[in-house]
Amino acid sequence: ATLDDVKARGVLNCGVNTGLVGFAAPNAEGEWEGFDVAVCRAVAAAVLGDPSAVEFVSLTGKTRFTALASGEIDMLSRNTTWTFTRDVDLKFEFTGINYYDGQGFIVPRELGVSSATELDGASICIQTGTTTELNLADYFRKNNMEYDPVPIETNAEALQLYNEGSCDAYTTDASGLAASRATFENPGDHVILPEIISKEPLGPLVRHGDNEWGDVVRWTLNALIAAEELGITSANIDELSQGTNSPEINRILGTEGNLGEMLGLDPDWAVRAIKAGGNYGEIFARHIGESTPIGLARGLNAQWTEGGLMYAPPFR
Amino acid sequence: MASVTDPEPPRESFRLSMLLNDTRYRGYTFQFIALLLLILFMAYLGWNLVRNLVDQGQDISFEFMGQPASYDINQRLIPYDSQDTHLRAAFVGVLNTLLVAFLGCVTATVLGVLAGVLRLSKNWLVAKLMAFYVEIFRNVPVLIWILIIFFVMTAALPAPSAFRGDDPDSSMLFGAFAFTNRGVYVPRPIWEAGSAIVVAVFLASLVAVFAYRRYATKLLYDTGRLLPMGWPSLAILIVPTLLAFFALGQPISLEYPELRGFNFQDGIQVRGSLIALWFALAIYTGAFIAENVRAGIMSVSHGQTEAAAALGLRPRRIMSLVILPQALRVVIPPVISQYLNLTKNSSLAIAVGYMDVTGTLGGITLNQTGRAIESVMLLMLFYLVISLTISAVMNLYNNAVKLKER
Amino acid sequence: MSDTHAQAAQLAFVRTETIPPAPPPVAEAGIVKWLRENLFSSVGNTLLTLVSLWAIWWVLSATMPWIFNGVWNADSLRECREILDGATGACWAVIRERWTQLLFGVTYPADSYWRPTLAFVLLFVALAPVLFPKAPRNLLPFTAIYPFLAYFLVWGGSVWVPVMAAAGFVVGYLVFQRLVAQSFAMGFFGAIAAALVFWSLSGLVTPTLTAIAPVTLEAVPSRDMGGFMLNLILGTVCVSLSLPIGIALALGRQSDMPIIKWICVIFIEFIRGVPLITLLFVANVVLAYFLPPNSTFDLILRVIIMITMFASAYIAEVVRGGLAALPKGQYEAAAALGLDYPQAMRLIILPQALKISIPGIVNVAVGLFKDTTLVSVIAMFDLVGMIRGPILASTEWNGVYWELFGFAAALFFVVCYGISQYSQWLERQLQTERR
Amino acid sequence: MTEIPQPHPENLTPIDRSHMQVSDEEAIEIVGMNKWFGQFHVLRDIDLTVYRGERIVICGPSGSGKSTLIRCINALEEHQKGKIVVDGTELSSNLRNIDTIRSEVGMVFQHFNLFPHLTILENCTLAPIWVRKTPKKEAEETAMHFLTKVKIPEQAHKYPGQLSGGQQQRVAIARSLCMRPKIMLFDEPTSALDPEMIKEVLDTMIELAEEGMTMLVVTHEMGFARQVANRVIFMDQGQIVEQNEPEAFFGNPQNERTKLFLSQILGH
Amino acid sequence: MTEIPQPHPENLTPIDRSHMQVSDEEAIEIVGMNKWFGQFHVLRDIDLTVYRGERIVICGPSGSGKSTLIRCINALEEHQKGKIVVDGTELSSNLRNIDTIRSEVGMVFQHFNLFPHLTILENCTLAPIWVRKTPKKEAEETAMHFLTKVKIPEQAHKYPGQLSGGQQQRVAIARSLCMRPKIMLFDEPTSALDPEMIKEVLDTMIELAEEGMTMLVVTHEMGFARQVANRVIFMDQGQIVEQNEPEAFFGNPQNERTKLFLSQILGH
Ligand SMILES: Nc1ncnc2c1ncn2[C@@H]1O[C@H](COP(=O)(O)OP(=O)(O)OP(=O)(O)O)[C@@H](O)[C@H]1O
Ligand SMILES: Nc1ncnc2c1ncn2[C@@H]1O[C@H](COP(=O)(O)OP(=O)(O)OP(=O)(O)O)[C@@H](O)[C@H]1O
Ligand SMILES: [Mg+2]
Ligand SMILES: [Mg+2]
Repeated sequence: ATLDDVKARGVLNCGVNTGLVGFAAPNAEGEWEGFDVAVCRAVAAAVLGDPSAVEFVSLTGKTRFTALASGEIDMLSRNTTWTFTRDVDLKFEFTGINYYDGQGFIVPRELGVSSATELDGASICIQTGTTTELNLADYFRKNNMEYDPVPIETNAEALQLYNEGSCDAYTTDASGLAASRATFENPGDHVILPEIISKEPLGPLVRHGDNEWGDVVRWTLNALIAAEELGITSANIDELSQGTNSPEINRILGTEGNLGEMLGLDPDWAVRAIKAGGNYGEIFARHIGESTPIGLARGLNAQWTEGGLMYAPPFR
Repeated sequence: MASVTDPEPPRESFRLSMLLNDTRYRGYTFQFIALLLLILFMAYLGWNLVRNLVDQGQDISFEFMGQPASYDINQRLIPYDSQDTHLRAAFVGVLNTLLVAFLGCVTATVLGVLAGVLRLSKNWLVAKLMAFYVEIFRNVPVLIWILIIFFVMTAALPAPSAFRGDDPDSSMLFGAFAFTNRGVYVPRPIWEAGSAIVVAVFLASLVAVFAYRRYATKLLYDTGRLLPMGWPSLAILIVPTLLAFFALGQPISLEYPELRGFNFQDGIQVRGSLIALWFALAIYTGAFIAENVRAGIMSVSHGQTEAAAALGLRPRRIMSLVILPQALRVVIPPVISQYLNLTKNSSLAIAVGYMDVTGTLGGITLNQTGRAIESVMLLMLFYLVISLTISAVMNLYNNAVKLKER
Repeated sequence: MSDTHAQAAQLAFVRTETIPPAPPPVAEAGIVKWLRENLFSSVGNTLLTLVSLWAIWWVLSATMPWIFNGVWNADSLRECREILDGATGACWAVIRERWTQLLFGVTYPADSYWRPTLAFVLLFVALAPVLFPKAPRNLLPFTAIYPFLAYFLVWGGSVWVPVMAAAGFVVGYLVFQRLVAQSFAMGFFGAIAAALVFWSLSGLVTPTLTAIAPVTLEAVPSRDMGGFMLNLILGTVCVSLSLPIGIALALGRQSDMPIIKWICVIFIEFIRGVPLITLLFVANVVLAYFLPPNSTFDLILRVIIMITMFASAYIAEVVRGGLAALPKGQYEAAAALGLDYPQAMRLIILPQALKISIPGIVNVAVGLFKDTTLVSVIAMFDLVGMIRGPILASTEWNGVYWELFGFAAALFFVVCYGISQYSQWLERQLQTERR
Repeated sequence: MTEIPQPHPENLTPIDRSHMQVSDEEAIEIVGMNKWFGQFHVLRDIDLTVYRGERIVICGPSGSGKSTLIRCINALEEHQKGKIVVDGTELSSNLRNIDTIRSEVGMVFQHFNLFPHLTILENCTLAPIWVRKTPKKEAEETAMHFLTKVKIPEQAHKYPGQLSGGQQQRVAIARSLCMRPKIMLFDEPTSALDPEMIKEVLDTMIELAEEGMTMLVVTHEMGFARQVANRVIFMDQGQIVEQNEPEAFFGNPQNERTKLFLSQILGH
Repeated sequence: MTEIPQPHPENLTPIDRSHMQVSDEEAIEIVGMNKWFGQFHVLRDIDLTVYRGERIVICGPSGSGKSTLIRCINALEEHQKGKIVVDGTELSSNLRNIDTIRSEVGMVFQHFNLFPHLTILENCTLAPIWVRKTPKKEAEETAMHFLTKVKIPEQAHKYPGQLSGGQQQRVAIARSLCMRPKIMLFDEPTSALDPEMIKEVLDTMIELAEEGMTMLVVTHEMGFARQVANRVIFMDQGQIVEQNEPEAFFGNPQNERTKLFLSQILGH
């Protein structure tokens, strides 16, 4: 079983993007960081007790599924859209959603375009090997418009083309657009169009058929989300893990019940996961939130209590 | 000498111990062992494959090729839209591969021959310059060249928006060619009634040029009179076509590209990715071809030139009658394998988003369907067919021109 | 007849004193003559010269200010632009800042950079006796040790792993020496068996040895190799591994046993018929299906397998050329002296055939080394992958193309041009030797 | 044209025939041997018995199968019909027999075929060490002995490429001798040599003959044949057309083809 | 060693000297000619007059400048000092003069230099058609005539690679003759040939001599020299050291170097 393999190996092999600032990219010191990376670290902390016991495997759109299927990686946390065929036909198991995304467009302000419906005849840069290609084809087909797809391998190169005017618009997940705009010389010169042309629920995934391991990843993610809902933060977690009068917090933090044991982990698993990078909200804020250059609002990714879709199932 | 009716060499009866000791049967023993090992190895791989597929609940099937591809391809030589099948998408890619390979080979040949010949020039500067070109391009990976040329184009050429407005930053060359960082837009010919005749005349004059050249040679052979070749050929090629063109009221006109909406419309767009790939491959391969050409010319021994000179032939005739025919035999086989390399290198199209077969079948299709084994297998099959075809052609050529020996 | 004699007799002539050699008549000498002969010998030539001069000027005038006006101290492209303030100039700062990443990748531990560097320097020492006929012979043992040393330096871990690996080879060799007297096949397979047994046993003792004598360097997983170092590793490892395989394939292809011959031919032609990139796809997305379930070969290992297969097919063709170039008399003389096939191959044919093939092999190596950049397409961070991935994706350096690719091109040029110059030198050397 | 010019042996070193006795033991026996190259019948019904101590010269026009004949004797070519017995061992496709025969029979080629990557000494010790399993030291002593015999001990540490053709051919002879063969085959040993060097090689061969070595020599050096051979064989079209002792062979050839050949070869 | 062995011309086809008359018209006149390769003085003060109908054999040690001398005569090499007049035309760097001279002078090389991509017939007609502008039909007739003369008309449609060396050299002679030259130069025409083939080429050359062709032949075939030449020239170190008629030259060489050379060349 994967869980045993990981424990025996002492290192979690986690597949991530080859470089998408905010989500997964090595920094100048060569350490991986980002929103997707934090999920890997949380799982590593939960299972192995060490958030740095992760071997990051950078994967392209093409290689990610084979890497997972063949066992090269234990989990994939690489802004991968949860779709029917990936789940059913490719035999993977999505263990939750860590970011509700949707595909959008960015255009230079000077073009004077304010809606995606005005893009008839435009050249559109697109990172090849993702669902965005299919959504784009569907959207233009549905709206009876022409376009000129300019496929390109990496995000960085697509942005370069967009900046040089080789294409009129760039399309990718809205989160990516925001992240990219942050790197522009004059972010204000570019607008993200209001249309979101697809649903892109992104989440970590594991191989089909190994439910124990799937549960570990799923509930680690849920623990991060629930932690935010219940007010557990990296600042107060040490204090809370002494025991509180909220049964659910106690159950999560292992002072009550034996949830950890059920997962095949020790009682402290969630404490370590949350300590690794904070709760969901903290992770969001640190890597992609409004105070970062990426500057994403919570939007759909707010807790359900605040009108968003983040809704962790109960720990009981 | 020996009559064919001589008895066939007789055979000897077989004993088991001969399997190891007898020169005639040892071979069979080794081959049997080798075959056995190979079969075992293959079986091992196959068995792993089956187990892996079962473990992952997958199978091998090519059905996905019949399903809608649902992605768009920007350069299509045959009609295609996102509702067509993956098979058709793959085919669009195949044609794009062949297109860039063809363009690349032609350009590389021109560059290579030029550089190869000039490198042997007596002009020191030119020879050094060509040596510089050859060395620079041979010694840097082609992938880097593709990327450099691609980014040079996107960075150095203006975007179409620069052509907009009353006082644009850029303007079209002759009002007909637009060089943009999305590619080059050139006029498209429009064939009206009568254009077929012009084309026919042109083809006829092509034939006429060959006929004239044959006639000139024949005249030399018959009477010893040598007609000029160059100018008359050119005249025969151009003049009748021009006459027909104007006589029929200019039936072929050009549709100029024009900036409408986001892009230039009408005309033909030669995409930037195609140009980058095409030029990078051509310049890179051209450097290799230049070396082949140089080696070919140098392979003709000096004695041949001397013998021809001693017979009184002039340098130009020595070149065309003695050196070139011999050098070509040496040059053509390696040049053909350079063509093969170029075709294989065109699979790097993926680096600049040119939608060749590696980009469609081996790229988006593979990605969207997750059918890795099947896609990669088909992809390899395609390249294998291409290279086997090219080698077959090369063998035919080699056999055709092989110098007759004893 | 008589008149013939008479005339010839008239012409009879004997020279008694020799004429001493004289210096040639002084034609116009010096630079003027050289210029006239080499640059301006005819109208066409003069024209060509002028066009060339113009082309050179054009290229230099475009690039030189850019290169020499470059900015070396800045933290981002934006800063570069501010410093340049509209003037043309390169932003070399990116190279200065990402220098180590370009060379070693992002994840190689910074305090261990000296290890691959040392391994690289030692590579030359190890190669010298192979590549330069005049290099001191007593370096050869070092060449034999080098692979293990380099492994230890680059990958680190316990020194006992490479030591045991090397010891396995020594054991194999000793067994071979012992058994080869009886028959080559016996020696060969006996050696392999002995080495395998030794290795499996040593797997048990290595941890103990490490515990007793813990000579270790920080272990670096293959995945952390990157940058130009990755290109070099892939290039040298794959070429050296492909040599024996290529030789075996070449011998197989020359064999007169049809089945063996056809196995080799099909393998060689198949590999040569497909682009390397498809083989890399195989390494990347297909190979895992053909390995036992749950065996985790990491990507770099799979890539090494495929590139090695690729290189061995090409090397096989080169070696085949070398074998074919040997006169048949060498085979016959060996046979007539009573040497058997393995002896003849090992002692007579291969030493000569390989020597002839060295320039060809070097050319394959250069080609292969250039092709290692293709691994960037399957998301490995080699030099090109580093540039296209982390560096260009970073906020600071998004948009610095010329400098980075120019740097990569220069790096490759230096190495490849150096090697190809060497190979040409060697070819000349061999030519004079053959004479 | 019919009057046959005589070979001139006078330029060769005078020869001492005292050791050159022919015993009546058979060294080589060839019976009804036939060989084909594909459909081409190269050797037809060859019958030949060579006694120990014999010096046989084989001549004949180009393509007549001389080389093929002697190459069959040490199994460099396979024959398809008939029997070849060398020193009591019958040549079959059995590897063991082939090995035995090859270690009894030395061969010297037209183009020397020295191993250019080994020194002269290594050339000579290679086979003794690897085939005969002689210790290296001993092999080197033997090698020096034979190199001295062919008069080039001082070249032992040079490479073949540094020697003249004549010297190379003498090394080739020494190399063969190092295996201590009972029979020596020579395939046109002097025809690739410059005229100045032919003599030194022939002298070496003569010396060998004087010591009683059994020799089969394909050569066109008729002076040598006359002086050394005790039998001259003339081949044409794959057959032995005429054989006789040299006096008779040169003085009074019987066959028309022999006459024609002799007149051509002794010509210019 | 000082006694010089004699060349044996008897094996060559007996020769009819009736046509071989030397006129006193000058075919070639070389006066004070000098040539350098870079700093190396290859030819020193060469004075040589060749009369129409003369057959001159040039011999001398390797590197003595024989080839260079005859290559200067048809401007394959440029000389730097002195005068060469061929058939009344002085060799200068004037292209027209070079053309005139080359069409009067035929040359046969050591390595034949036939054009391997053309048939024998095409080899022979190439120059007549493109240089002399002879109609093809006529050129082919001439070619067949000369091919018949060198006794290989039946090979006309084969390629050079399919012929033996001797045949190739005869084709090379025929090819030169097709341009109907007045003077023929031969540069060691037989030294790349197997012994059996030398005779056929020499016979062809003898026939040519009998017809009165002016010939300059660099060769070491002393039998040929003796039989055909009316003058033998010995060169050494770029100088003409001795020249004489063959009887005298072989019978009584004057110069020490000539003697040494002759004893070596006529040796074994
Ligand atoms: N390997 C081979 N395959 C086919 N034919 C061959 C082979 N070797 C030789 N022959 C042919 O067999 C015939 C006899 O050849 P062989 O070499 O024995 O002649 P030879 O008498 O030694 O001639 P030479 O004096 O030229 O050496 C020739 O016609 C030759 O073409
Ligand atoms: N192209 C050249 N450049 C420089 N030196 C040359 C050239 N050709 C010949 N030589 C030198 O000139 C000298 C005379 O050469 P040449 O070929 O005329 O001699 P040869 O008498 O014909 O000798 P051989 O009998 O070997 O043909 C030799 O020392 C040779 O090395
Ligand atoms: Mg022979
Ligand atoms: Mg010469």
